[in-house]
Amino acid sequence: MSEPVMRSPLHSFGLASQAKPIDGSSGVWANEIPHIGYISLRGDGRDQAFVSAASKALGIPLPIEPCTLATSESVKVLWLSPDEWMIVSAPGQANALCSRLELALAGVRNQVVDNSGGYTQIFLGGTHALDVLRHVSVYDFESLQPGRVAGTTLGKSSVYAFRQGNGYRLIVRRSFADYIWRYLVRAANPYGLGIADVPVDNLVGTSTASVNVAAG
Amino acid sequence: MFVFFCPHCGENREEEEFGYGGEAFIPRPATPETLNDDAWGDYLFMRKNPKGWHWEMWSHNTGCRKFFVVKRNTATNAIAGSWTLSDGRKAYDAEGGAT
Amino acid sequence: MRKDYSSWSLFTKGLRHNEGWDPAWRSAEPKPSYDVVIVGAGGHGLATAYYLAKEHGLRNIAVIEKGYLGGGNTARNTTIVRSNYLWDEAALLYEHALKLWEGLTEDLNFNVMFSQRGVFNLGHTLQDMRDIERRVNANNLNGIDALVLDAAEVKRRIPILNTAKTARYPVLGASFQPRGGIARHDAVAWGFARAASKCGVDIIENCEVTGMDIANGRIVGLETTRGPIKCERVGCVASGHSSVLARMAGIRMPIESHPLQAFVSESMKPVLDTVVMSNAVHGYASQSDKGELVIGAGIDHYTSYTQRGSPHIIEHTAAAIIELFPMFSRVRMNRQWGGIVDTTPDACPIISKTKIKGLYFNCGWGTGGFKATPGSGNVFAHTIAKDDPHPLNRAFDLARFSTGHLIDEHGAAGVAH
Amino acid sequence: MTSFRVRRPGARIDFEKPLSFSFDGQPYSGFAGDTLASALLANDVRMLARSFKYGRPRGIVGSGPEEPNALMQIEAGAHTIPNLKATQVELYDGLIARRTTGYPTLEFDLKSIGGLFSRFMPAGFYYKTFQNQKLWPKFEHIIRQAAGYGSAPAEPDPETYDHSHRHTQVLVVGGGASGLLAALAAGRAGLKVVVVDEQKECGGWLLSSPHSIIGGKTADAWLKAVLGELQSMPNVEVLTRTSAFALHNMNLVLAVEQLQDHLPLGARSAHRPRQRLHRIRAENVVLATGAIERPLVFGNNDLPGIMTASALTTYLNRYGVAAGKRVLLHTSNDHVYQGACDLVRAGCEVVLADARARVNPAWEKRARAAGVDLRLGYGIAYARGGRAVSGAQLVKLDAERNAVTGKGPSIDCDALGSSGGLSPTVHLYCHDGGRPHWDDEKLAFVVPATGRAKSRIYCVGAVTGEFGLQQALEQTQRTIGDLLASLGKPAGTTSATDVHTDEPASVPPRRIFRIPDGMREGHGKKAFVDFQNDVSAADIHLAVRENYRSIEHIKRYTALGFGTDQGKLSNVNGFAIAADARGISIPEVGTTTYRPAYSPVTFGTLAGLHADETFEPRRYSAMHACHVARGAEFEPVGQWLRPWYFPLPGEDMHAAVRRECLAARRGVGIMDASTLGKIDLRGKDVREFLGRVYANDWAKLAPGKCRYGLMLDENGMVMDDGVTACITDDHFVMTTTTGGAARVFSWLEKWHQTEWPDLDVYMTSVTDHWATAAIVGPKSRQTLAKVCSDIDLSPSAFKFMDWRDGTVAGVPARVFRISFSGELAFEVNVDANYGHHVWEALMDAGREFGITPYGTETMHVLRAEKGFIIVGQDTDGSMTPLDLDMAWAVSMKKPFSFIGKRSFARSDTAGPNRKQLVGLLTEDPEIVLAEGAQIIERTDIAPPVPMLGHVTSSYYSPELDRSIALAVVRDGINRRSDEGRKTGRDVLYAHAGGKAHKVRLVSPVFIDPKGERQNV
Repeated sequence: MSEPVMRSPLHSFGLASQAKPIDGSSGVWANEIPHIGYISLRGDGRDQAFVSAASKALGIPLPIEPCTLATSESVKVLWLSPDEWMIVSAPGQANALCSRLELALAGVRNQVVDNSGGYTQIFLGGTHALDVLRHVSVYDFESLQPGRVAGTTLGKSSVYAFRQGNGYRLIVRRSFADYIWRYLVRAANPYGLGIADVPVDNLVGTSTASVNVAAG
Repeated sequence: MFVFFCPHCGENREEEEFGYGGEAFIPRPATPETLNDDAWGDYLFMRKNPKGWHWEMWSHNTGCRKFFVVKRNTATNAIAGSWTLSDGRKAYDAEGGAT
Repeated sequence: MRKDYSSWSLFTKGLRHNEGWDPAWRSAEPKPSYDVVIVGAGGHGLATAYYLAKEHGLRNIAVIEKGYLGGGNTARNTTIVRSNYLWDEAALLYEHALKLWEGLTEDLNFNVMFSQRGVFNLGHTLQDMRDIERRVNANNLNGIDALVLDAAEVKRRIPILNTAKTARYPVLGASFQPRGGIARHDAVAWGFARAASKCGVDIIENCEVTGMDIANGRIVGLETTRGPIKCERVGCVASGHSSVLARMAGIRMPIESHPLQAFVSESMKPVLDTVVMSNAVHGYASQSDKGELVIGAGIDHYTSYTQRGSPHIIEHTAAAIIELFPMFSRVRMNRQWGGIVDTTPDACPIISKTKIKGLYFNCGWGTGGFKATPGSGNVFAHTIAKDDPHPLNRAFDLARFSTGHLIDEHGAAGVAH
Repeated sequence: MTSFRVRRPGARIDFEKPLSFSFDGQPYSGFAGDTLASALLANDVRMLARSFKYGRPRGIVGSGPEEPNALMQIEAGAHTIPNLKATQVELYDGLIARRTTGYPTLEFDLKSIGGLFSRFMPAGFYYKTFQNQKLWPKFEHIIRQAAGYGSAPAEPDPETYDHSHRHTQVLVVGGGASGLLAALAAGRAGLKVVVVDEQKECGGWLLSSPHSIIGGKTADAWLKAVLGELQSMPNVEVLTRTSAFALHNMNLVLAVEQLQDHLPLGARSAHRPRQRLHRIRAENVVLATGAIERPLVFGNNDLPGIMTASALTTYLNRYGVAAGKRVLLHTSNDHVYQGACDLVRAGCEVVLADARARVNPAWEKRARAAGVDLRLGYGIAYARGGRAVSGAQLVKLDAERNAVTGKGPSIDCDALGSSGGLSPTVHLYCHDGGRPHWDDEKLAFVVPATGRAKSRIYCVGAVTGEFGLQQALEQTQRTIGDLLASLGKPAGTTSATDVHTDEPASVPPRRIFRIPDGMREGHGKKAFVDFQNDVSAADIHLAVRENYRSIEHIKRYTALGFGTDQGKLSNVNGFAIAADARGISIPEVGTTTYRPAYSPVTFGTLAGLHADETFEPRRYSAMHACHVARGAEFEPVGQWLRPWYFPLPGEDMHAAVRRECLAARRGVGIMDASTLGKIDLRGKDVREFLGRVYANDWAKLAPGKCRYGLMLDENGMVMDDGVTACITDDHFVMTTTTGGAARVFSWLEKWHQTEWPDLDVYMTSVTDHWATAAIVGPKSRQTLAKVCSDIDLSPSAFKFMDWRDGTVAGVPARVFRISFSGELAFEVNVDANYGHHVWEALMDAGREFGITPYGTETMHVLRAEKGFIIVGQDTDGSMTPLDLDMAWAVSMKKPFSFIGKRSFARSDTAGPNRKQLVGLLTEDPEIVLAEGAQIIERTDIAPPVPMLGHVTSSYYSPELDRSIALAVVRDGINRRSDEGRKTGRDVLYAHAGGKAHKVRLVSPVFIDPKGERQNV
């Protein structure tokens, strides 16, 4: 029996093999950042017991300010609603993190769900990234500040978006990823789309070390 | 094309992010079996549908996925405000529950 | 009725610089009292008055209208006429209307330009095709013309239709009703107004109902912006404003009023000689005699009385039309508008007596009222004249919302446009 | 030749860049900067259209979006565009244009024969004739052939479109003098500003009037300075070739930007969209939409060569084309005087007939000094000419009443321009429910100078009725000052001297629209109001006589203002003539409703990126590539694309499904079940919650167990179904139908949030997280055992309706022992990232057992053989669980009155003779009934034939080697009972496509009625 191999939602586009360092040759740069852990956390943001237990398990304060996100070495925590957060982590850590959260939250009203297979992430950068976002979403991305997250539309699907570095990160549902990628490609057509070597961040770094990944 | 203030996200957002949730404050009868067919039918199907101010629900579908209350004028498209469900109930009751 | 309108009269009056034409209808001042007052001078209301006078011999009738006659949904729809509904109750009612349509121009001596160019309801999924098969078989057993066509036959009859298998919603086939078609919407209101007026019906425009006088559970009169009017019976045919009227009588209605939008293209040479409807992609189109593509959009989900909807609905419909007809991408929208449609939980109308004696409602036609115009007026006139429903509208009473006897056209995937 | 080129200072024509183009197959030349209209005029092409109804010769009337006649078919083949107005088509080298009217030729139009009998074709004549319903299709065919302008392309669109969602503090619509001044002030105040202008460069009327002086600068210099400053501001963006065509609720303005149409076909970029829809949400909208000159209405006013006076001036000053050598101008106001002087300076002979006996002395002096032949107190009774105007007959007008007092001279001319005053472009202001008001001094429907402050819509310049340049700019300064003040910004960044002009103060225009000809309306020469729809003044009078008195009736009866020019030239004249005909004032007549689009906009632009493969989302499971590799045919189910069947080479669907079915019944099959909706529920009240939203009971479901549930709507009808597993006492996982997933999830959230927030329940969709492979058949256990060693798969340890956590193919998995086929089956759920791996591993594991992938068709057959319903196929929103003979899935004893329960007790729902689910067997086992066949009792009666129900599912069962079907039939359960069989009530007919087949009602469970196979 072959070793388990992960395949990301955009695997069939073969993006990894097309990737190159970002330069001035394209107005827009994008790529999938595959194989990241996603945990859905539910609980009452007004319940101090919940917030402190969750914060402790996560190692950073749970963001309770609407539409904000918190980042640490190992996780990003996105506020999605007054009782919902998305925790972005390395996939190898998602399981352990789930257990840690469940343990910490015992006795407090909560839900912890490993949703790692349900999402993928798209990097969008380049000088015309904002133009592309204007094409694909009704949200006022010009006003999106670092440290904030927007749950909004992307074409006829939805997205959680935030800024990171010089670009944007779009978290999209797995089954819509094909549609969303094609939609972004179409929107980026006027500016030229390059497949980017995404700057490796801590989450991706650990991910590739711990699991087998199908070649792009 | 509406812009709604989502009381949970604390931001103005475009209509495309939302879904219409219908007339607000139609509580489900506590003991349906004690109602006659007319009263049950009224709960199921009869709606105020006013021409004027309407208390209604919207759901922030692509955002926080929460239902909330909007007071909107169906004759002019004006919006008087939006509230969480519980705050909306208070505002509605403060008006005497009238539309 | 004397046939005032003919080629001969056009000739003789043309010789006299067209100065000899009479008013198409008489604008009346409200009298103090009427036997029957119809509220709402749209197609349905005017038809009701016409048939009350013509078939039931009533003479002291008024139709009152808050704006100009035929200015509501009669003037705002996409003019499709068909009768291929699923459920017996709906199919027989609409077929009654379709039969009246077929003689309407001659009956009214007014060309309503009823064009029986056929109506296609496209099927894009296997379930669509099951529903089409079910509906067509039901239609045939109800004596209504309908057939199931496969994709190749649909393509043969509508060559410009995109039937590629790779389409997002591939066309698997269609139902087709040859006797369906379109008509000139304004002409229907004017034709009925003229015919009713000739029968002595008072047509009173700019007269809005502001209250209802009800005594001992019986309607005795109306308050209007042009004074009180006494009457024995009142038929409300006010489409989107039905809830507003019902409220005046203390009646709750299972109705929500939604914006429904439509648009037309610029006038073009003939390119589409039939009517194409698709539920799956949410679009339907025909080409008017003037050459404009007439396109119906989806319904806005929220309630509104503004006659304006949200633009993303129109945008989606344009995309749907391009999906069906890729060559229309470069065609231009000339004008868009909205109406207020009165929707019911089962997508079927209410043609009913009420708990108030002498007060009747004809409403809830949702997106499908225009095609029923003559039939609706005909059975409503019967209901008012006899104080008892016509067999064809007996099932469309308000009681069904208590008994559970809904006639669920949209639940049954019937094309409720 | 009568038209000629003039090199006017300030003209926007590059005489160094000649361009060639063709019209109706004839080659012509023009210059860079031309529009198609200006180039055609320069080539002396006068008649370029025939009228809609009467086939009358028509030429160019306007110079912009108001043009009613010059509708062109541009280019050919896939790139062709119908109905572009020649006045808006920027000329490029190689442009191909064709007429859209005139059959068989422009010179000889068949409709013009009808035109000879036009007196018998008044407004609405078709309502009065063609009344034979049988003959109507023939008449209609002729009418249709005669109608219409250009032709739709015959091919799909080779170009693309997109949308851009913009959010700005200030949107300025219109880049004329007022709009630019407004943008400058807002930009200097630091606000985020977007300016849109429909033309290729900003300037508006200033482009036609380059000698105007603003603040001591020429218009040209002023424009350069202002635009330069705007361009230097990072907070200001100016979009040209961008036409705002709609204003929606809460200041959403839609504008379409032309990105390619002005380029030769060969120069267009495949990377650029052809057009872009800007959806601009603006905190403040500044409407600087200007005004459009309307013509005067007189006899034969539609002859080619007759234009608006402003169009004549625009062609001269902006495009360097004098439309004639001998020009007759006719006016009721001051606006034409500068143009008259300009025409004389360009070398034209100019006669100016002013309907006013006393005119503005300043202008009179200037005009006479320039050499204009001024005739005061005259009107044009009618124009003369055939294919083009050759002259006009003047009449002396009464100084007060609009009546003829005597004959005037006959003037020869080769071009005629008229001005009936300016009509503000109020469209956008009115799209959102606003109404303009009549200004009886300015003779115009204007918008309030204060705009609609509550909505933060501000109006500046000519749209408010400030027609003088200086007054317009002063009003703009005031209004923008108010806007800035309301935002707490300082106002005074531009001063009064900045906007000083050299224009004489204007005097009031004369209130005249229809020039009297001394005859009763309808007796003289046709005087057109709406050129595009051939609506004459007499038509409006006729409509009023026939009691079409409301302006909406007049519009609809005559078609006034219904054209692609949206009545920009005709509406106000129409309203005024209607007022005269009715003997009431213009404000009493009112206006028709202004609706989007201000200018026509392509469907492609509206659709934007929602075209082709991105028309709508298409969802794929994590195993999709596995199915593609195995040659699956696919079926769209909701948004998903699911494998339908897996044909081997040479197989049709029937053969493939037969093979797949038998594999699942006798060996092992495998199906992708990933698309089912999956919801993770957590909390101590989940059991209670499930009990409320499902018809059946959940109180006793133990951890490790699963249960099937029916979900009802409050009307008592089945809306969804699925299996829910109890993970722990406070943790459950629910599955839903594929198509119902999103609806169910938001349905549950709505109940929880609005009715039962006190219940301790959290729900999260995990549909996308889990990839699911169902392995089905007697050999499924052996197959699974090969890749799963940590779950005891033995029948005693892992029972039917159990679930277990374990490892499958090296991946953590949750395995359900549930079955939608009646066979021994396991559903393996894994993190979707491993879906592909696990599917392939299972295929490898099952190879020795002949594992066979199957799709939705085989799934349907297998479940129908067992009588399992599919919600949406065997139900239609009118079926209760009892109708489905599924009372076992309803618990009437639960303390909480679950959703839908009360509705069962209603008189009709509880009544007899409801349609109920049954099985059907045809007499002939080879006949597979049509799904959708209607069930009838008798075949010997004429319609309407009573129908008892219909066939919901129908297949050929390979296992039984005969056809089977499911149906819903009135009183079906009684009919198929022993009692029913005895009385023969179980025998009915299934009718489809005109044929009826005898059928027998049976149990819907065709195979293994005791359910033994799934329990092995």
